[in-house]
Amino acid sequence: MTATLALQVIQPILVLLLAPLLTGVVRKTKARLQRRRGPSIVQPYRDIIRLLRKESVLAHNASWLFSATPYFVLAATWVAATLVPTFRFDTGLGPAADLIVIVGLLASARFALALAGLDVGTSFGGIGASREMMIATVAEPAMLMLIFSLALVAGTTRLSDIAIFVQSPILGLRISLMLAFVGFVIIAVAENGRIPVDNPSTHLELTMVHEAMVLEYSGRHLALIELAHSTKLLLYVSLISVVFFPWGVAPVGSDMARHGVAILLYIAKLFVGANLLALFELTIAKMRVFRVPQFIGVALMLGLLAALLRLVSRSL
Amino acid sequence: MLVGNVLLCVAALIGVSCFAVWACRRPWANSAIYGASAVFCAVALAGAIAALVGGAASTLTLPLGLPWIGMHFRIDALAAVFLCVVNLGGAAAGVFALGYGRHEHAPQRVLPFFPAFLAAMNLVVVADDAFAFLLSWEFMSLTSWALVVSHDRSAETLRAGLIYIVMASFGTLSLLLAFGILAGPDGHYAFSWMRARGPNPNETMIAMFLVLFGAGSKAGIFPLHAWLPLAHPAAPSQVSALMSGVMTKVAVYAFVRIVFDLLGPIDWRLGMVVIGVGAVTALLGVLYALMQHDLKRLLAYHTVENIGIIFVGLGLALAFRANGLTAAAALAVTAALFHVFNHSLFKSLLFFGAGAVQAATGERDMDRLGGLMHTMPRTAVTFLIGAAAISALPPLNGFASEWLTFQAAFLSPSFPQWGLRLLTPASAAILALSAALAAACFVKAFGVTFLGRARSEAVNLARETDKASQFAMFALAGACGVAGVFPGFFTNLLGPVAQFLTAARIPAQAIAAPWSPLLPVAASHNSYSGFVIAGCLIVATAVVAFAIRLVANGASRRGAAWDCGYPDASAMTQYTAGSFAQPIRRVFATIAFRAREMVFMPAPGDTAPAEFKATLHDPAWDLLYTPVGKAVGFLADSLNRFQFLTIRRYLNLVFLTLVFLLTVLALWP
Amino acid sequence: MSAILNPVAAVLIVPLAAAFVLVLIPGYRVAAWINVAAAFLTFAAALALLVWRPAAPSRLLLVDDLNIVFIVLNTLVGFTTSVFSSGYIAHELEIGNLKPAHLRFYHAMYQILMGAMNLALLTSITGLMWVAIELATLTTILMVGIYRTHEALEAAWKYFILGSVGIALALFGTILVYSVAQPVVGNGLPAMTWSTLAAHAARFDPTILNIAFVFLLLGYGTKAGLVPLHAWLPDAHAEGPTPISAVLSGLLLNVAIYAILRFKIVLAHNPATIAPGPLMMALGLLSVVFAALMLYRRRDIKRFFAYSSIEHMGIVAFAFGLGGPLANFAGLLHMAMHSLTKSGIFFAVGHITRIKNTQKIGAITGLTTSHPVLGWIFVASVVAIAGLPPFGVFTSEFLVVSSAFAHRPLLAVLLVVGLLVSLGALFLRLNSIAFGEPSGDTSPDRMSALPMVFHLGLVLMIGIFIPGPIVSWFQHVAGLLG
Amino acid sequence: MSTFAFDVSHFLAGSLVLLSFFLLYQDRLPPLINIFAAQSLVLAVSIAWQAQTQNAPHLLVTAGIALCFKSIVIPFVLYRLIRDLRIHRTVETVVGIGPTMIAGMALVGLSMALMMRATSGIADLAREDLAFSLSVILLGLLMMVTRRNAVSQVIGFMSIENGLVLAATGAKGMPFVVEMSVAFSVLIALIVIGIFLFRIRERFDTVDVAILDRFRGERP
Repeated sequence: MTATLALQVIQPILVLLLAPLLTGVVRKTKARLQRRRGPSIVQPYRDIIRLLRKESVLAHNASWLFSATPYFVLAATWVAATLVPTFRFDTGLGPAADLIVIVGLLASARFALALAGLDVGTSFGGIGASREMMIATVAEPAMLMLIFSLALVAGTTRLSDIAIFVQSPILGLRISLMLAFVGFVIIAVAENGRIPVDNPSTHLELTMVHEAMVLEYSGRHLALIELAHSTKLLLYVSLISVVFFPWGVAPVGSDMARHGVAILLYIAKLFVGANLLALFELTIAKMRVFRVPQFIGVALMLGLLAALLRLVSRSL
Repeated sequence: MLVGNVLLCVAALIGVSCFAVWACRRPWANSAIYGASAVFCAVALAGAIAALVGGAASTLTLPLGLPWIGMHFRIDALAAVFLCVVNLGGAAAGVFALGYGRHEHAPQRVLPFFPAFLAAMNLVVVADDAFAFLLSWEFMSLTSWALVVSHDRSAETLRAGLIYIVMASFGTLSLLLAFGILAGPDGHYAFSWMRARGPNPNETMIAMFLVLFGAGSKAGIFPLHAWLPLAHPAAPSQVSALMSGVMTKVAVYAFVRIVFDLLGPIDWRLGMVVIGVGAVTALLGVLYALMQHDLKRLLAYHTVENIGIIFVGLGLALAFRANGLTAAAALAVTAALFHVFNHSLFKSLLFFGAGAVQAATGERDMDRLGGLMHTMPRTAVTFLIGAAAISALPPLNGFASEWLTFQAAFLSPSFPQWGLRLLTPASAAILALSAALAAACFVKAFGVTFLGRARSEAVNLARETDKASQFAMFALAGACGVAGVFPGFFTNLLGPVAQFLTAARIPAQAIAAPWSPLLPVAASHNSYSGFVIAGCLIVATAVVAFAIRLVANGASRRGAAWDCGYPDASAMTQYTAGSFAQPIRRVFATIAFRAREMVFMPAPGDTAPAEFKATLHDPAWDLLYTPVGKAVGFLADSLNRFQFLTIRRYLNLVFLTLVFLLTVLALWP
Repeated sequence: MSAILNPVAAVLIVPLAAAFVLVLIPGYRVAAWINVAAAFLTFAAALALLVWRPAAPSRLLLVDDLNIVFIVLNTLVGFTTSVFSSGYIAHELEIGNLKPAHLRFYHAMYQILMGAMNLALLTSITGLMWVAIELATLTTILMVGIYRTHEALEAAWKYFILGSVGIALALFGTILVYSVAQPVVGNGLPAMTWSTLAAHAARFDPTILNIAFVFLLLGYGTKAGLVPLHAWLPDAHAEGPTPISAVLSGLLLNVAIYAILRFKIVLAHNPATIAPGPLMMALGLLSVVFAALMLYRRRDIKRFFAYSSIEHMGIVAFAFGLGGPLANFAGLLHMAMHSLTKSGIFFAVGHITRIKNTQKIGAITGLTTSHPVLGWIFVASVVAIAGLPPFGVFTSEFLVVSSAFAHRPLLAVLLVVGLLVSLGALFLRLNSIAFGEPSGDTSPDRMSALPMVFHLGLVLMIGIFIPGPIVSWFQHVAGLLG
Repeated sequence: MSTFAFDVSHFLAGSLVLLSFFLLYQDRLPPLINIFAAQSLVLAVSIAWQAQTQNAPHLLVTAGIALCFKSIVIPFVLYRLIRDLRIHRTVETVVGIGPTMIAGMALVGLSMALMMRATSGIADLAREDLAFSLSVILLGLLMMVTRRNAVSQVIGFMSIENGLVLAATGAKGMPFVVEMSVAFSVLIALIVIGIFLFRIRERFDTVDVAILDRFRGERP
């Protein structure tokens, strides 16, 4: 009982703790692939700690919404990340939420962040908020279509059930799942503001999306936002890994040793995911903002196609 | 006699209305009339809840109307649910107007009609024969028309009123024709008779389309929505809230009552039509809304979107029911009705907020607002909650009902028909798209209105709205929260309705333990617990805040905005409603509304300002209303010559008619 | 003496006696009072007929369920119009539109018109009815021209010529009916009496009966203002004194419809004839759609409502043409409701044109602001005539449309389109007249709203609650109409 | 009824139709009036014959009216009208005489076709009479709508009345015939007086030349 409780508590903390590391790994790999030395993989932790020590500068015009948003954004992202099974299927919160709820929580976070972008009343905040919402309008239906296709395969939208289903031997190689996988990757790239949709490391005015939104943040607020950002990336990587590569996740009722193995496997998966992401980002150039919908539209099409193919195959 | 109690409330409301004719100019009239309206609505609400919990249908026949049938009234579970929606909205609007109504310049044009409007909506829901139904239906249109034209000095308002009343009558006449079919040649107008009549596929199909036109024009399905964004904003805000939040729901009630209850079995293809219409309505509704910069018009268009969502749910229910999938049908209908309830809450709330803003600043144009968060903080909070709820964000109620709709859509593989299997995922995607667009739309609405810096002087002079209005807004915001956190409680209440409409109900949810999740389909494990999610969010926020307080530098300093180093930008450089929507306009509206942007740059050296112009074409107007209007105008012009003929030509008409008729007689076999 | 006490006779004698007295009385105030009193006495006599139906004093007269509906309605509206007219005409005198001699003539003519219409309704003889209707037409022609303006004379002339041709057609129809009945029932009056005609109609020659009906439909249809025979109606309404417009719309059109109905009953007894229903439905539908479209280009407020009368007569003709107990009931109800509402509207329009001193729709705005009582009464009346609840016109239109759709869906759809188009026009004009910035004279007006409120009240009552006796009575009549 | 009586009635009614055709054919006013007088005269004879065969002396009153009023007084008044108002002596027609005649033929054909379908229950004489009077009425209407000239339109109307009277007297024992014919004569008298009073020179439509250019009814 206490063990279960401990595992319940470990999961959210682990998620939060690993998130900056994942970002660090991505950055490091990218740098190495670009033949740079790059910052240490713990650099994100250092950044966050430094930001936390600094005072926060608020614009004259900023309202309470502006300072409250970082807390809410981190909380919402964190809860969403906790809902994704990482190293064990029984997350405790499983029955409370399915994949749609996770999407909804992320949408809440985005909603708050976009409002915060508009709060100070600068044109950059507006640019960021407006573009972010535009991208979301394409990404969300795409995500839902993908969820739909998963639900068609697995008969449920509950993540742990999907993962267990994928893990089970009755599943052969499903074309729908492959399409969904590609779609999920595209969504993950778009939602996390990675290249080619957005460049997380640029502050070039006209190309910013996410960074423009949070331009006015500083100090502890910025730290929270950075942490939330990393957590979101982690969330997507874990999501993809648990849905498409659920092997090694500890089943319900496993002992502590099995859980330890599962945690290590999970970290390994994150590591692989981070490397692949870095590789992907390097091989592609950033797009113009108005081409992004077409890019994400591919995910939507894949989702639809996956759903349709699934419908066809079931009827055969 | 529950129905008797409700009818007494209706009678009392009509009495208040008559009293208002006499009293409307007295200083105390505002409080008295609105207070009384709110009280009677609350009483009727209590009656409706009693009926919902009590279960048994209650009927009453009064010797009014057409004496040989009388006026039948009935409260069953379905009516009770909608009575709750109507009276909750009515009571809230009454309380809101206690304060807001004092801003009214011409109370004598509003006060007498407000209670009558409420009474009419109640009557529609309890009516149990075609005559009583249409009488109250059209009376509802009429009273709301009077409220729409209450600010009669503006030509735009009058135009809105005209279009509204014509469309309303179009709807009424469509319903009248539908009832003409259902009543049969002998005129059996009682609903009980219509229920008992045998099925007839052809008649059912025609009637279904007529009802879709009739109820749909009132609810605002595309392309019959054209009156809605004109009329809703034109009325005073408490009325806008009622029209958008409640009256459209009465239209949904009409659709459900006739199509689900009276028409009998319905072909699955018709369900497909409803799903398609709903999906198109949802998508176009929210796109329209995104293009607006008038706050109330934006909200009105947004009603169109939500009606689309509700109709998708109803269409799914029809399709499931036609295939005998009663459990799935129950889920879809529960989702749709739950969304009806939720939408009435947050749409009323948002219109109250818009009204408060309008009363405080005199502005409805978002491009002249901004920064109201500072001057009207409480209104801002409630509006924010409403905006989040309508954007379907967890853990609020909008998310709960959309989640249920998605769950219903996920059951589409059980359809035997190909068309439905393909259409349902597509419409689910459209629903997701419109939900995302809705979020964008409300980021825009809230952000441009309440956040940023003031764009006009009026904003700086604005003061927080009065206590009564605040109470109404906070109550509705609280209700949004409660319905989001405890959705199981509400779906349980909807159980009898689903049972009545689809002969099945979703599994009863355990509401004794608040954390137990909503589990609509036993077979799949899909579940959602608003309570747990809300709790997690609160705990997580608290943990984060506590941790930050513990470890971080808590100092804050106020400074100039950074803005990448541009100092002292004018408030005019902020993103406006139009610029916020620009990316979405480019992505979506280029196809839907043929949106075009043109930039006129002066030649180098020329000091003339550059000009930017965005044009939109409304497909409903371009393809439907304008041609119809032109056709009527053309015919009127052509026939108008008959006013100016000479006597000889008039005689000629008589002569030709005579000869024609005689020839017909001569050729008669 | 007993003849006077007999309400049947009273309904006829009182107006004619009053007309005789009114010719002799010079003072217009007294004349107006006598006019009201006579109209009231006639109405009282008609009401008495409801409860006590004595034997007709002559076999030329007849009281049955069908015509008593019309008589009560006729005398009622005649009475309220006389009340309205007493206030209205005095004003015309003040501003010099009319001279006292005109008024003498006017009041006498008013009573003759009432008497003639009552005779047309009460008589049991086809020929006498024709004479009575001709008399009523002639008096209204004279009254339409009473202002002696060019427009008024022209309207009267148009009315005269078209009315005369209509009357000629109706006469030929009457003669045809006689000559077809004469071989069966024998020479003389029986061949012109409703009851004998109906009783023996089955043995009449169907071909000639058909021709007769065509002539009667067109002849009396001219009086009823059915399109394309309507041309006199809008001008006559627009140029005559407003009380006469009210009487024309409210009563004379009904009398013409009554005449058509009587002959329709005769035809209904002969199965070999063509069904008269389709003809009436066609003309009715044409009237509805045509008048609805004509409403859009009207600039004169009285002509506007005259076209609305054409539309409603179209609905009535359509309903009676449709037949069946439900549609006939609806037709009767609609006719009654239209009479009450439309005359009420003309009362309001009379006040409006008097206050604003113009009949141009464009020049009248903001009435609810400048004259709230009159303005809102006007709004309510227009709402009622547009067929919106809770007024009685809604009830009758509800029945007409729903029963029409059950029998003839396509025609019902056409009818609905016509109704919708006309509603659009009504509200388009209502918007500009009743709302917006007030124009013209905004000084408060001394006027009696009582006749208008009375009419509206009746229409409202019928819309919500139709008293049982009226229903059973109407239902019986609807049954008679077959 | 004897064959002879029948033939006479038939002949007289037929001549009425023939005279109606003459009216249609005539394109000058004075002869038009003369022909109308002749038609009224024939009508009077026909009524008198009916009075004799039907044994209905009251019909003689109608015959007298037809004779005095329509074949003497009215033509006289119309002549004066033409002279006083200086009306053109030619009749303006809407369509040519030829087409009008063809239309008239068609109308007579129509009325015959209609009446001949009546087979039973009506006396032959009455049937023939009705067919002829229907023709006269239709021809009168045709004249009213194809003539632009007020006087010829009045004559058209009066020939309609002739047809009516023919029908009324042909129907055996019809009551109120006299009353109706008197009432109708009043109507005609009023029309003629109206033309005089309103000084209608050319057309029915305008009451006075002064308002020729006004918008009818819809005053802007």
